Amino acid sequence: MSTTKTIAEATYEIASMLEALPDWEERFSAIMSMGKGLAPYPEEFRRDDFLIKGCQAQVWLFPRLVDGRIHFEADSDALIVKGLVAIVVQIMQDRTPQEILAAPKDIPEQLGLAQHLSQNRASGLSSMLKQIRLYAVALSMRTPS
Amino acid sequence: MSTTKTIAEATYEIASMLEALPDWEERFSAIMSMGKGLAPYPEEFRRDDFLIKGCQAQVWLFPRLVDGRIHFEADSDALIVKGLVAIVVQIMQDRTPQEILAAPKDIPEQLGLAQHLSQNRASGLSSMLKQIRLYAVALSMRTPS
Amino acid sequence: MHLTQPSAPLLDIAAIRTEFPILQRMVHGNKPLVYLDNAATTQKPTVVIDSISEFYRQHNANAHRAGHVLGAEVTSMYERAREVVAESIGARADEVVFTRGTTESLNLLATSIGARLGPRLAEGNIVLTEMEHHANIVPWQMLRERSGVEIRVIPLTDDGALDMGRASQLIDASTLVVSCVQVSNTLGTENDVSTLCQWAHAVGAISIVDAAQSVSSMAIDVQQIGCDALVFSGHKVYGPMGIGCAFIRRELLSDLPPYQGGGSMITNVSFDKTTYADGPMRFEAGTPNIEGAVGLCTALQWRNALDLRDVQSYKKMLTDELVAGLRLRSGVHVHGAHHGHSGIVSFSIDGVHPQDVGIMLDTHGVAVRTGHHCTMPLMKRIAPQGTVRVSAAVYTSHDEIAQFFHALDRVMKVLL
Amino acid sequence: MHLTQPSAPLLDIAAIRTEFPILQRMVHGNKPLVYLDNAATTQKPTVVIDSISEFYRQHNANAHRAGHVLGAEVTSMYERAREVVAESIGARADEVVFTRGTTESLNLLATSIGARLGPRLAEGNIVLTEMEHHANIVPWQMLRERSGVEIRVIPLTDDGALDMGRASQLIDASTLVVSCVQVSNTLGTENDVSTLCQWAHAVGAISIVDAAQSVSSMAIDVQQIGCDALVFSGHKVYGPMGIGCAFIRRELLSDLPPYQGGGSMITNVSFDKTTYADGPMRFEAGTPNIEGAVGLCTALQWRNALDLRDVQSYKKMLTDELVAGLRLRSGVHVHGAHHGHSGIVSFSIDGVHPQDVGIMLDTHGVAVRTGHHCTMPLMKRIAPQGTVRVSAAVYTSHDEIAQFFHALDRVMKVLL
Ligand SMILES: Cc1ncc(COP(=O)(O)O)c(C=O)c1O
Ligand SMILES: Cc1ncc(COP(=O)(O)O)c(C=O)c1O
Repeated sequence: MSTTKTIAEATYEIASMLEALPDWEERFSAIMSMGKGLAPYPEEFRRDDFLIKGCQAQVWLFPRLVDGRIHFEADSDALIVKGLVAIVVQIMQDRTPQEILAAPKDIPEQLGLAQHLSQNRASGLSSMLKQIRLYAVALSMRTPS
Repeated sequence: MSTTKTIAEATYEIASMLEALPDWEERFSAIMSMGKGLAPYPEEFRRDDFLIKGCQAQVWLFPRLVDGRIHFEADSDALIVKGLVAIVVQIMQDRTPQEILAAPKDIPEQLGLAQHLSQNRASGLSSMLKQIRLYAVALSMRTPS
Repeated sequence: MHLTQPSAPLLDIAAIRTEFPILQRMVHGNKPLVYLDNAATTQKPTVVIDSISEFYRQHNANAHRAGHVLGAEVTSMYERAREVVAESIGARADEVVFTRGTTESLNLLATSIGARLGPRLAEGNIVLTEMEHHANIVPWQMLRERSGVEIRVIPLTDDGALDMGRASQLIDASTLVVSCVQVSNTLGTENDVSTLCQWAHAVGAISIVDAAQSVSSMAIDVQQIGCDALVFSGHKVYGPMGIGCAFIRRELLSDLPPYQGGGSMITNVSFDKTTYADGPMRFEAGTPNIEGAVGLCTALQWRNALDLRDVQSYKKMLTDELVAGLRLRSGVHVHGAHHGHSGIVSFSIDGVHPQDVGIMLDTHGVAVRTGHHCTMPLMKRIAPQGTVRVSAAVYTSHDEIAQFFHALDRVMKVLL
Repeated sequence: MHLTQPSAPLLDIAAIRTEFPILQRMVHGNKPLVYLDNAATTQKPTVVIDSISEFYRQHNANAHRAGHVLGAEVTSMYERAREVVAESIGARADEVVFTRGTTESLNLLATSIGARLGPRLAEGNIVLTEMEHHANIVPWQMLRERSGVEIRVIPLTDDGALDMGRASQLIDASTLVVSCVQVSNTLGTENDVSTLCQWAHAVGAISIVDAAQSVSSMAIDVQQIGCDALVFSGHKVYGPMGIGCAFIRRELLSDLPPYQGGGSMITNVSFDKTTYADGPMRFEAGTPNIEGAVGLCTALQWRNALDLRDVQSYKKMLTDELVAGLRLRSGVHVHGAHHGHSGIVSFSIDGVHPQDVGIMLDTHGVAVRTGHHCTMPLMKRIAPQGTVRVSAAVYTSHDEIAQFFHALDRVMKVLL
């Protein structure tokens, strides 16, 4: 097992950081900064196959299996949405498919986002997590469990 | 003009007769007797063209222009419905198209039937009166007005 | 009668009745309403009525595309309704399409299946039964007009059951669709739809079940029935008008072309080329009736909270009481012999037109239906003038049945 | 702003607002709801909500075929609703078909007109506009797939109006149908539909008007417009979901084959041959949404009781306020220049994705819509990422517009 934070720890850390901010304006700024921190998305994967369905903005998510762990690249043409996908990626980055599949379903709630962004569905937070699980299922078939 | 009762008088007469009866059972008996009093319907006119649309039971109504007045023959395979068409025919019998067209629209109400037979529509009372008016319109084109 | 309720000890009918405000109504001045037209539409409990008001007072928005708080609430209410429908019939939520009602569901199926089958229609046949509602006849006839498909009809035996012997012959290698009513709205017969579905599958045909009359009292499990599609209306299961469902098994659903075009059912629209959404949304063009879905959801939850076995035994008791009482009266003929727990009983009286009976019962406050019950082919066979149909619901009381018979006796005295 | 209401002295907006219970709602904890998504669906006044409850508490039955007292009441309520719709748009009651909404109305028209035109389709064309809602595009594309009919598109000028010069060329001797939106749900543009209808008639084409967005504030007169058909949804005119209308001019209506098959739309059914009813009922298969019709009737009566000229001047004021306020802000672009009194304004902000704006406005309690608004072809032309759309209704207050701008400024500060 790796020495990095667990999914629960990573989630808690982001939730606490957001929680500590004084208002939603600050939180949105923080979310957008996280988006800006994403590694540049590889242009060769800016293809419709890697668009997440059910998001209004375009959200690309590309998974790659490295030593049994999934590494994600992500991008979006909307700033807050990009921040949201960055948060999700930060929580799920470089984990085994098994870890991802064992992750709790209420990450948006744990992050405090589901309660305050009624856009949970529309912003695609749940679609993003669903897509990550789908990739984990697909990629787990290629790794010993 | 004829010396027979006006439409209003004929309506009032039947309404009073029905009103005087002690209950709806007696009224239904009276309505059915009126149906039984109808002249036998000419078999050659027992055709779909003379069926009234919008009645659940079959109701035949055949008009004939005699000396500028419309004479109706009617029948039904349901007893109460036959009584209702008999009432309508008795009120409208042997009148000029103009008289019929000038008749009030609320004859079912004046008869006290609309209020008590929720079947006004379903029983075809209004369809019968509508058909009589349609015949009057059609036949008035053949008579000097 | 009131003392002999051993099989339904758990249903407190008097308490259930208080949940239906309309049952307090007086008609024709001072006569308590005796509503025995439940096969046409059921009444609504207060929770359903209130869920509609509450929806409009607190949440109303358009679903799916709206990102704001009302939109999110309403979208989850709508999708929750889909889940509740699915749970109620043993399906998956992504197999449930919301429609306006049974009629629209069957039109959707006939049109989309027809488009999918294309040229095979000209060589094939569709098997229906003699007791189908017009909603399960006319859409197929319209398809026949467009395609030349043959329509075959499973006849009835004299006691009002399906002639399963004939059915097994009619369903053959060129059968494309078998569509059958689960409980006849006219006779109350409960059909063995699961056997028909099995036969359909054996020849590779699509099987459809019209559950309009069964859903209010039967536990329905589409896996057990083994059908490819199953349809019903909200308004016949204590829910609002203007909403209904089509369960369409996943493989079939993903294979069918859309029915209506518009918003929500697309992924991309351009004047050159439009692509369609996957899943139930492909069949839900335009603003859905979210109010209706919410009301139906509440209605199904209300239904599901009852023990359906208790509902069935109680309705069986009512049905038996009706059949027995009618058979006691001379000149009265009960149609069919397989009412089960349907609550539906059709009868005729020698020499009496059913409409006369209906008109007169109504003046006593008793609401029944007379006529062809949208099953004209069946009527031509059993009663060309139509029948009088009495239909009870779970809130029908023994007392109301007694009032019906009392009124019927007075009516017969006048008519005979 | 509050002091300058000279043109709408008769509307007491504060009083009107008390009629809409949802306007009292708080969202996201303690923020008053500012509902500016009225083009998606309007909110419902208490009278409409109550008319629905009352319907189910007192009257509910199936219409037309029921002879009992509830059936008679409900049938007259349903037919009364038809008359009120007719009166509200200058039509005759027997020209009004009840549907589920605009989308279903347009599918009905495309399908039935398509069936009527038959082989002529392969040689002819259907003229639409670049600003149509998907509901007025996809049904015609589905018809094109079946028939090969050509679809022609009237383009927009750069300021968001129809290019009437091009329209006059596109409508030609082989045009079979011209179908056009009266008020664009995305741009708010009010189109000169009556000229288009005239041109259609000059070449013998059928003219259709999508009045989904206009009916809530414009006085509509189908005689004056001169259209053959006009469609709208109840839920966009303060009425319930799941109900809408198609006005179909008498001559056209009697000429069109049915759309869906089932109960009520027939005169006689046998497996060999079925005959169809005349009039609107031919297009109303199955149990109608009587609740919806009753609610829509109440909603139209509520609308008709307002002076529509006052409504228009008030909505014009709100629209102008929105447009002016948006134009004041740098980096903000208002789409289109012909909003009139629509209350609908779409805008984009340089370098900002509309969804980010929507997400953030929502946290302030402000409900707007972002995206393609079911007008993808238009979006591809004016704003490929979609727009932010603000849409006001008669109950929108100046105060809410101010709150919207206040929230927008805070959002822009964060985003830019
Ligand atoms: C102009 C226009 N046409 C058609 C529609 C479709 O209406 P509905 O979704 O109610 O069927 C809408 C609304 O969504 C609209 O704004
Ligand atoms: C067996 C059956 N099928 C279909 C229908 C049609 O249902 P709806 O009118 O709700 O579309 C009914 C009821 O009228 C029915 O009883």
